[in-house]
Amino acid sequence: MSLPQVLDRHLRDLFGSGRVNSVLGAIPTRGPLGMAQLARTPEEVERFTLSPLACPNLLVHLTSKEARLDPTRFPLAVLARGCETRMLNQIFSEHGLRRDQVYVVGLAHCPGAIDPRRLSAQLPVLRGFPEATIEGEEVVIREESGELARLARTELVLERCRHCQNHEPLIDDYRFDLVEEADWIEPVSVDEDPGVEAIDAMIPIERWAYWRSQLERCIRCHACRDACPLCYCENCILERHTPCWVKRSVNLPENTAYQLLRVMHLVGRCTACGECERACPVDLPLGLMMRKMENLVREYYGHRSGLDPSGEHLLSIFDPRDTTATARLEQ
Amino acid sequence: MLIGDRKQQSYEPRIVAFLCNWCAYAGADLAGTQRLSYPPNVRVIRLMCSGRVDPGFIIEAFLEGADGVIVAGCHPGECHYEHGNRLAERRMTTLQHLLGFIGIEQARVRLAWVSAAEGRKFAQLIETTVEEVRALGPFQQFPRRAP
Amino acid sequence: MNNRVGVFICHCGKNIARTVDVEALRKEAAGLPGVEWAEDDMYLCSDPGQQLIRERIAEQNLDAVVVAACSPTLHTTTFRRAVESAGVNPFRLEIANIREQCSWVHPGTAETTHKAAALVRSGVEKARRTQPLEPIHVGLQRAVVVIGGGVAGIQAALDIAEAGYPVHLVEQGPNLGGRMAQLSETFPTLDCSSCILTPKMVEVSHHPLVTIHTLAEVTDVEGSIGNFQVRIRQQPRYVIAEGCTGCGDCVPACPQVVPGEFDRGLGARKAIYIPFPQAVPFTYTLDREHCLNQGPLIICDRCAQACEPRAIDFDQQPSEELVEAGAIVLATGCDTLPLSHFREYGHDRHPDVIDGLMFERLLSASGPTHGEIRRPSDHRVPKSIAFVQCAGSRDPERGKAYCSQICCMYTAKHALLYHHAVPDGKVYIFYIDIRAGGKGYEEFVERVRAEDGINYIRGKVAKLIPKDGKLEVWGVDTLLGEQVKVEVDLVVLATALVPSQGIQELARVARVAIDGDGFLSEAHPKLRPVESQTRGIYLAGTAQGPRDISATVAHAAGAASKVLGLFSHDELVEEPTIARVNEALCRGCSFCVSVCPYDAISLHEGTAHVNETLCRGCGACTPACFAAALGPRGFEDDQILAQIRALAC
Amino acid sequence: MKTSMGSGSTRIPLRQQVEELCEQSIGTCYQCGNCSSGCPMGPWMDALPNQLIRRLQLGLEDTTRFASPWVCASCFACGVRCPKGIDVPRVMEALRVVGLRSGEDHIGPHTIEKKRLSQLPQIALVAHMRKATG
Amino acid sequence: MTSLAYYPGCSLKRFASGCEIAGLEAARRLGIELVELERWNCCGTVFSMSSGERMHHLGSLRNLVRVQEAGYPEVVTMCAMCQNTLRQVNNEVRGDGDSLAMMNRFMDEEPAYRGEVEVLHYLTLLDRLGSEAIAARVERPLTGLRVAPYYGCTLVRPPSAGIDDPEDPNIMERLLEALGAKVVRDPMRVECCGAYMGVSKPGTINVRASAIHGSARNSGAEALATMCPLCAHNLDAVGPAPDEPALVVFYFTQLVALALGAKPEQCLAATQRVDPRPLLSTKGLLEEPQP
Repeated sequence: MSLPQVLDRHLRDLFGSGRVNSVLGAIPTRGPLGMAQLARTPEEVERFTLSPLACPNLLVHLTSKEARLDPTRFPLAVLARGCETRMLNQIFSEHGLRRDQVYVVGLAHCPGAIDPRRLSAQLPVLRGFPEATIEGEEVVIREESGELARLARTELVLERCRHCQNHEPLIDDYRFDLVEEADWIEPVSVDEDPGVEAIDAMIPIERWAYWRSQLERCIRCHACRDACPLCYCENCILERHTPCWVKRSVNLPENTAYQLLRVMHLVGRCTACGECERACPVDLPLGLMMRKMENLVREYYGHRSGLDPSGEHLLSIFDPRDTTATARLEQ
Repeated sequence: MLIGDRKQQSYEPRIVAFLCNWCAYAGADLAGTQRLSYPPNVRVIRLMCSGRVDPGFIIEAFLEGADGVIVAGCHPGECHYEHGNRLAERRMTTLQHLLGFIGIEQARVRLAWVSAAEGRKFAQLIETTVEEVRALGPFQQFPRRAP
Repeated sequence: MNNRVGVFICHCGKNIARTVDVEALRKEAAGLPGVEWAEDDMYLCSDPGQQLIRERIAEQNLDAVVVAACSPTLHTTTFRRAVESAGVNPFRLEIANIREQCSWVHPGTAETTHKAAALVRSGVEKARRTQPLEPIHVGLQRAVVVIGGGVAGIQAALDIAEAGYPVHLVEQGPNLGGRMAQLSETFPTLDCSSCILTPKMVEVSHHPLVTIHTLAEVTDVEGSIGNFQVRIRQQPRYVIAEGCTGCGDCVPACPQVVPGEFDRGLGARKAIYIPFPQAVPFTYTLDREHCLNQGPLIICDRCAQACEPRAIDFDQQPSEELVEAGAIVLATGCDTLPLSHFREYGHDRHPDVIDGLMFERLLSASGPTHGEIRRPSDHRVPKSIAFVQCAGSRDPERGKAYCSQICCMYTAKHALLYHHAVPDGKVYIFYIDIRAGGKGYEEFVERVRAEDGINYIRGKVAKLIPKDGKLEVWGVDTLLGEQVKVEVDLVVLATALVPSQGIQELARVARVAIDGDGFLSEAHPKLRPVESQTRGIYLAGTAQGPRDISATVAHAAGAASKVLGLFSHDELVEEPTIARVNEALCRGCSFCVSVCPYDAISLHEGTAHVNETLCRGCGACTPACFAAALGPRGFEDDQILAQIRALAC
Repeated sequence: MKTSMGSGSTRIPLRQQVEELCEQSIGTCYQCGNCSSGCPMGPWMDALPNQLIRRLQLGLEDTTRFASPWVCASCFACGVRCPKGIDVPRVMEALRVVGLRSGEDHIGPHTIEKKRLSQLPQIALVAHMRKATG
Repeated sequence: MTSLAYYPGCSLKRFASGCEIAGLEAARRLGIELVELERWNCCGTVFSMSSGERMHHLGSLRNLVRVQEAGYPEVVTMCAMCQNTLRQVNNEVRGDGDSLAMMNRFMDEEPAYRGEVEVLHYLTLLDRLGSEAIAARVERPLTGLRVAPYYGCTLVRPPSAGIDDPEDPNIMERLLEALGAKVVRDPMRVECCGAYMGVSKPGTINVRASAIHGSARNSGAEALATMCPLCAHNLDAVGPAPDEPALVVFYFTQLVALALGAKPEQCLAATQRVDPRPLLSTKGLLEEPQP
């Protein structure tokens, strides 16, 4: 289950040449999902896997508090798929990290990443870490005893993969094809987003009823904030006393304020990777808000975060042609 | 206590308005010197520029009991600080859509351009906003204190 | 937090008291947390009112003050002085506007008093959280750069130098003088233009505090009011200024004959030349563009041979100089609409269709015809002239929409001077409306109108047809209602005034605004005509819009007085409500850098730094920063959130 | 010739009717006379173009009495040269249309002798009939 | 041999036939075949300008529909008035979808006009070929012939339908230089010839003609060149007062055909009052072109 030979030797050379101090990748676990792992020595490299089942949240380990407290891990190599390189671009454009601190191993021809929850929902009987491959529009799960299941790709992959526009890495220092060039077929990218469209179709009272039922369940554990590679403020204002934007109590008003402020701080930066929703212990549909805002800024301002490593922040600039609320109101 | 409990009387919407010092605030003053009249539901906070308005202020206003919020600045191209109003436009538009997505009627947050010479327009802005918010009823979504 | 706040409520006579229950408001304010004292008074802005505040501050040991009265735009400074004289920092004063935005616009109901109470509460909450702020003192370079060596630049330079401050006068051309030097006589007094300009030019060239840079351009302006860094690029003159005695021996030696720009192409000059006899500095200039020696290769040195003091140096190189200045005066003057613009008058086909400035050169004693009016085609004295007013002015469709103000006057002058030179000459002036609003102007025009042989015909000229050596003018007399066709020897177009060449580039470099027609935009058309919208940069003369010489001199003197006002302080005192960065919280994400309209924020080793002289305190950077690491003093987040809480309930 | 300013006729005022027909704002003309000075048919006009526009500005109803619009060759010289951008030929056309709509034709095929009819090219006849008949 | 749709217009078939014959011949020699539309009708000159007179534009619109039916992207016309009317109608319907829709509905039996046809004047077509290409094909250069181009009004005004600058056009000057003629730039070349006023007020045309001929003669011209049948009629057939000398009035196409080597009979139709032959013979332009 270890890395292909070519990639394995390349990563070891990176250590050997002193180009990097550590390599960030995914390793299999006992269950049908992967876990982020920071390899500090060449030997640990062989524990990595490229299985579509093992696609944990890697990039948070670049900007998290631990990363800031452990500068020795840089320069760091990361095995990054297309969507992850888009997030890297956004981090570079915000000077969260310098480009020279990260050696990007671009994983090209990415067929998608399997959502462990969706997989275990469809195959409750699954045990251990099976061998899983994505061939075209199908996911094939195999065990020693042979093929266990063949399921539809769009049913199993992460939400971000269903809408993915970046099957190829945007930036890379080294490129490795996950699927051979010969049998690479561009996966189908789905435009409709039933979750968001359902809410858009509602009238305000229904919408609030839906979100009220969700936000009441929030326990303010900050998992969503801590899982987001873009939330790396020293002293987050959602926790600050003076001035106090959000009070400590866990109730609907404060929870709503908390989520609204968090989303407003991510508008124009978030790449809708969905890690906040994945990390939420009470399964709040946070991804809906993120994808709604990503669609909005694209539709209104033609902005897609993470495409230009030196891009300006959406809310720091303006364009005279902005079609906005005021323009419509004034008509 | 002087502050009557609003709910007993007929519902009078509470509107918080962030006015930019050079244009909207001066427009409001002009409405005063012209002795126009408009409903007293609006409470004004003076800022140097509409670009200073943080989306968090709007959320705080709703939390603290406001039923509607107005952000008024200079007309595009006339901002005293060149483009503060253009920045406010993007911030307020994105906030309006986020609030709308979770069920806050977009008419509760209103962005408008009022120049220092438009006293009458300011008075009309207040009247229409108060009427629209009155039609929407009190803000019940997530006030800190029950309305 | 300041917990000894004093609230002072003003009746403003009846203006507030009529609809706001001041007594109830006072009781309400007295009960607010943090409020130590609450009082009301008939007229707080009066001296007794101020005295009352001073006494209460001392008596009750107050640490912050809220004045509930009229709009802050009226008396903020007066109340700040009163508070300061009683020992409280002036920025611990907050004004609640309960007149323009409350008592005047609402009926006398309880709800109006509730609103007033809320506004007072909001004022108190903010006052409790104000920090003592000291105005920011910024060093001030007491030197000025005046760009443009015409009469406007000279006047501004002289006024400022007379007050004892160094001036750098930067002129694009080889010599000072600008448009005025090209004129013959001036209206309405018919003073000879060079007779009144030359003394000023000499005075400015000898003034110890004025450094003159000719053949020089400003290529870059950095910094802000009080501390500009101006880069001046000096083009080579190829004549050593100190050496040249102005003897002119080099001119006959030079083989290259070139059309003279100063004479608007009517006269010729040599490659080495001086534009006019009274030029200041009186140094010759070698125009390498037309000189036989192109580039480093020297094939003809006749002028050098003829130059006895050996003052000609073909190898001079352009040089640059960085000048520190506290203020800049833009006096770049104006130009006229090019004649090629008038296709229906066929200028490019007929040399005898000229513009007003060319006619001035014909009238000028130092001009190509030494003051004799001779037409360019065959140098004969014209027996009849047609003057066409509003050529390109008041013509939104094909020219400029505005009126150039001076053409009615200089055309009348031209007609009079021509009448003196050629008494039996016939003059036709085609006009729409004569505009002679200055002092003695209307009288001057009436005097010209009365001369025999000068005919004022009200109607615009449609076309000029060259016809056997003359020009047939297709006009109309709208007063008679008849078409008029006149054959004349010479046609003078009173062309529209337009901004001078290169103003666009200079405005971009100096970051000043220009209006739709290319003139420099003033801060306020009525109240601040000599200031640009950029602090520290002032406007003088026709660069800001068409005006005659007397208005230009007054305008330039106005600009100079603004500069002197600025320099009268030993340092700049800036409003302290500018942004301040909390380095600990700053993530170095540079979102604030791109948002600032004044480029006042820059990144130093990964943290934001605010340039205190550039920041104007607009606060646009604060919402852009998620870490809430910076904000304008006086409008901090905690103050505004407290105000929201006070108002929203 | 007594001229009455905007007499109380029931028809919509002439100026408004002309402005609707030619979609030009008569008020912007500041009577500079540029249209009249360059008009090739000026010598045969009983009122120059700028005078007609002046009469329309004053709302004089008898402006349609003038023959100038019928001498206008719609050669567009005035339209191109007007500093205020008024399409003067369209104003003249509007005056003609007002005249035509009140039933008076300004040329009739019967009024031209047979011999000349044969000499005139169709382009002249068609153009003139189109302009001068309702 | 490129082929383009050609709309002749009424006058070129009878009164100004000289212009058409020479124009078609010259085009052929320049490798352009002008294919006359099978069905065409009057262009409805002069374009009626007042609002609400849409029905007067139907004539032109039908012609544009014919061109659209024939599948040509462009239509060439030689007559200045046809070009002006067709282009003004084309501009108007393109700019105003509602009026196009209304007129399409009104012409219910005709296919709807989509607004894609370009109206091209013969001179613009030659100008597009470029002076070098034309000069290369000249067999009988018009050396020594002093010609004053005369544009009139509808070729250059209003600007939205003009083929060159309304005050200072140069298109005919460029072409004449390519043909080797001596160009005379006369300031009266854009002043009106009196147009259709000759029908109701004949006297006006003589006055206008004498002004135009006088000015051209004054500028040293021997002949005028125009592309408008009405100007040709007014300047040649009517001409200045009988006692005044009158210049020869060519159709521009006649000069082009002559220079490209066509036989004189082909391009000099008999309708010209002032016979051009004496002038041409003095310039040696009637002989066969030397190879």
